[in-house]
Amino acid sequence: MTDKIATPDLMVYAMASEIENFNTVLHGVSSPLPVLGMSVARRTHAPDMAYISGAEGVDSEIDRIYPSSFDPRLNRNAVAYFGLHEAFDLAQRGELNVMFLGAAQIDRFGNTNLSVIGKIDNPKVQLPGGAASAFLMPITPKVVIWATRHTFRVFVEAVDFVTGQGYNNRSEGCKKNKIVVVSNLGVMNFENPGRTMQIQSVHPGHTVDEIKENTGFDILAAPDVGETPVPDQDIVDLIDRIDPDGIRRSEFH
Amino acid sequence: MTDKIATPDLMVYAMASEIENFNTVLHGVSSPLPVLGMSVARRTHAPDMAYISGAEGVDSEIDRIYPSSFDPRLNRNAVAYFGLHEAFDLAQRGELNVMFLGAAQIDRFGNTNLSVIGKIDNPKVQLPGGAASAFLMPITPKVVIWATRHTFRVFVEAVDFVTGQGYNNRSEGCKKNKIVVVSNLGVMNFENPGRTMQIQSVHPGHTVDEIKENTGFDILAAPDVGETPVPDQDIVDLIDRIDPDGIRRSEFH
Amino acid sequence: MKSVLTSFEEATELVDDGALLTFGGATFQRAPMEFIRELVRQGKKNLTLIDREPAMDFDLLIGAGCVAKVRTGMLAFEVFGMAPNFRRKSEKGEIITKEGACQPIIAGFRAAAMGLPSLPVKGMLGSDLLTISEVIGSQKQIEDPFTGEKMIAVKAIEPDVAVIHAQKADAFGNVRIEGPLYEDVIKAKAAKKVVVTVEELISAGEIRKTPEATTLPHFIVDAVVEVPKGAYPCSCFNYYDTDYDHIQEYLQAAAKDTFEQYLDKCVYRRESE
Amino acid sequence: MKSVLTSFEEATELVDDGALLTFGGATFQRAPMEFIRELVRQGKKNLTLIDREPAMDFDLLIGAGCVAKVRTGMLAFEVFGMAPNFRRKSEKGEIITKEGACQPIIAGFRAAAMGLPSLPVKGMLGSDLLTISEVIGSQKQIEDPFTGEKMIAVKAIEPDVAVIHAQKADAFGNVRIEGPLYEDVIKAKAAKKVVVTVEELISAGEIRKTPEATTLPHFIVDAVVEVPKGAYPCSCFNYYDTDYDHIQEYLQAAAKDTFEQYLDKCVYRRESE
Repeated sequence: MTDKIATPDLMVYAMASEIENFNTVLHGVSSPLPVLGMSVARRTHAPDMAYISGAEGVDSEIDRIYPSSFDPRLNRNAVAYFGLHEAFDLAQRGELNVMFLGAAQIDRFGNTNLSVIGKIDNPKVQLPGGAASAFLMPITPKVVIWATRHTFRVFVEAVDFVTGQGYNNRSEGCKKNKIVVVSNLGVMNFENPGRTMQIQSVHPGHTVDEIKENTGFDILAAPDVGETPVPDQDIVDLIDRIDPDGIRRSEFH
Repeated sequence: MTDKIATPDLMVYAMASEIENFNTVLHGVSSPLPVLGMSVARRTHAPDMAYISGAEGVDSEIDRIYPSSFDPRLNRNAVAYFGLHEAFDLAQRGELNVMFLGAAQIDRFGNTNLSVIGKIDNPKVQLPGGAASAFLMPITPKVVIWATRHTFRVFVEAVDFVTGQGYNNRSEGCKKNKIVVVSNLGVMNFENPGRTMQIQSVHPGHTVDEIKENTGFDILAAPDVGETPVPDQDIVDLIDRIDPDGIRRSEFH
Repeated sequence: MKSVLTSFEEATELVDDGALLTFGGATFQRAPMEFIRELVRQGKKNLTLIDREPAMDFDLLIGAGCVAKVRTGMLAFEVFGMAPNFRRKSEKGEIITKEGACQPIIAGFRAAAMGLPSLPVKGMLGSDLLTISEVIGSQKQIEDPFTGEKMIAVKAIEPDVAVIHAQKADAFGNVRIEGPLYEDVIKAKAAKKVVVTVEELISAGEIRKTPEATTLPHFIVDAVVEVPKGAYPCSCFNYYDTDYDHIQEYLQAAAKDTFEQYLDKCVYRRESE
Repeated sequence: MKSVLTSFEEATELVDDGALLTFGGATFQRAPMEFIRELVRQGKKNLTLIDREPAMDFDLLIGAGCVAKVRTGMLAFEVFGMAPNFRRKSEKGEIITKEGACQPIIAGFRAAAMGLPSLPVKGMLGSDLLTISEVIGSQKQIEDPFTGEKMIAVKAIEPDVAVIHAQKADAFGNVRIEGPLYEDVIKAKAAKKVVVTVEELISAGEIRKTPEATTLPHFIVDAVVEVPKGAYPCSCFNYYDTDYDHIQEYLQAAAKDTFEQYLDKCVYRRESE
């Protein structure tokens, strides 16, 4: 293990690693980690990816992030504008390869909740809403869910409300897709016959047991579970340069 | 009657007269007479009309016409571009007030044929096709059909093929709409209970009887049938200025 | 073309109590904030608000008591967290919250813009959002008539008024939005009435120099109002950036129960005693 | 981004015999004529052509024997009259003509561009074109699931290749179409492969100066070929006007039964003996 890398940076790197070269990738609202992950991927192993910003710029130079992921300064030196409705059309055509989505709750099948804690018609906590989750989860070949608080309150036995579809019985679409979960403790996938969440890698300094203790359901470890790859210093420096104010840490408070 | 006005100019003026101020009006392909009619209307009684060109310009300065009605020079000093698919959306919203359409055959109910003489699967004459006719005729509040050859071969008992819908039994839409036919002999409407073609006005130098003789069905004369209004000399001059090459006369050969 | 140049007061008269409204921009970018503040000052009531990803624009109207119903894909303050008034009033049952998803909301606007009663979309199957949308009547499962594929028909969304803040327009309503467009062109085409507030009025002659820069032609715009800084504290690309400090001030006011003071200071502009 | 800069020969290899093609532009404006002449030179066969309102582009391919089927809203030579090869071969039964109407053709492209199997349109009811389209299977009467309104579902049209002539592009496939766009952006999104011929290659740096001027982003473009005068004798806005004299020469050749000589001179560029 190298010097200790901060969790947000580890997560950014893990998210970047999910992008392959030539992928077409979109980020949405309130997405500092995806913006950083996409920026890292484009400057390292995926130089030819198509980067579609929620701010509508294509392949912009992301020299700095802002508290809003729609800030038009994210479009600096873009080659084109591409509206969200156009990106959604692309998704319907099956040509959007990767999407990053959030989750307030997630269950063992990858169903996410961003809508409500309690009942939809009598909310205990009114959550912000799922944005593109319900639309994109069944039709996007790879969905990366990020969760900055890996606790049994977030990784739950059953979500209060299915906003985004995991491998549930009602969504045929998801069965073809790959879902990856990047949390502050590790990286999870569903690459097993039952399509239930399993630990793919554990972030340095954490353990499989710690993840199990902080997960509200019986989570498996993949047979080849390992340690999450750590970014080189130049990647950490790159992340720091793009996010000098530490906006990426805001979700971790 | 003033000095003899050439038939194309009379037709242009009659077509211009069908436009009211504040109307949103579109012309299509191969449409020198509509382009001239719209230009005359905008420079005379309908200064606030919205002029949407088949060449995509909005409220362009039409200082000259060309053999193609899509020539981008028709967009000079436009205030905006507006694509045909956008104009069609407008039509579907009921916000396109007037459209000009052609006809190779037209019957007493206003059905037009631009598809085929003979049978569709064994054409005697393969016509160019109806363009927007079948789409726009049932949904546009006012459709102006122009026909430069008022003969019994064009004004027929029954069209060989219904490209554009008149007041036929299968098109509910048309029953609400106004259809006006401007020919080289007169102006026809369908403002009677049976919604059959009747003569609204006769161009100077022509007669009701002449129109009847050249019509392949029993055409009525409106109770208030009169003479087609004649443009002032300044309007004729305007038409000449915009069409110095006499492109408007090409359909009359 | 005829002038649609309008005073602020006349423009807000286009918004009736109980109207269905949508706004241009997204989250903290180019929302028509000054028009929204004017709606608050005029005490509009029972508005229904709909948009894909709004933020302070919706929350301010909700906090000021102007709103009965909200339908969004997501309503939050980006990295700053929850929308405080939305959350509070929704949890108390003081507003009706109908959560949508971004694509069905966009598709609903697109259907209306295209003059269609509905538009099919993919996705959605397996989400409880589809279930509640079917109960509400805004979405229905259908089968494609050619392929039999399961699709979701989304009912057209035709706002009574779309309010859009843009950079430039002429007096006739030819509007230039610069930078990201979001769904503003679609919303303008979908709405019954379109009000555009602009940073800057320019002449029709100027507009005619670059017709390709015109994003809304005059015949779909009902009112143009000159409102410099009309998006503040949201950004207006090429004019000013988002004032994230002001947005945090708003959130602190809402958190500390001093939202009325925020309204006095920043909306009503009453002297504080 | 990776370079998609392609030679003329490689680009035409994307077009297989029997392919479904559509072209950019409309009638005599910005049709990709030089690419079409190259298809003729390469002796492509059994093509199916589809477009709303083509002209010489389609007629030339038909006249050269490259075409099996045609589907258009209208195919003529504007004020010059009928499309001579289209008319002749259609009347002789040498090509199959499936007439559409402009809106269903546009809607079919839009459906494919949106990733939908079909898209509803209004109009069409009462036209024999609807009847024959229902027989062919390209249109179907449906009822809107919410309002019950009678609509026409139009089946998606996904061309194998869309060929578009544009003013400018960079080597990566970021394309600038200047002036009228027709349905070129929609067609590019609808097609499986997109070939863009351009008057002028510009650098990505130049493209980045005005991203709002980019009409097609690189990830939907498969090949860019530099072809100055690539639309001739059609116009290319900001570069050259339509050569109406050449078009009349074409028509005279077809009328006088000297079309082979026209092909020799203007397409194959063989010396005449």
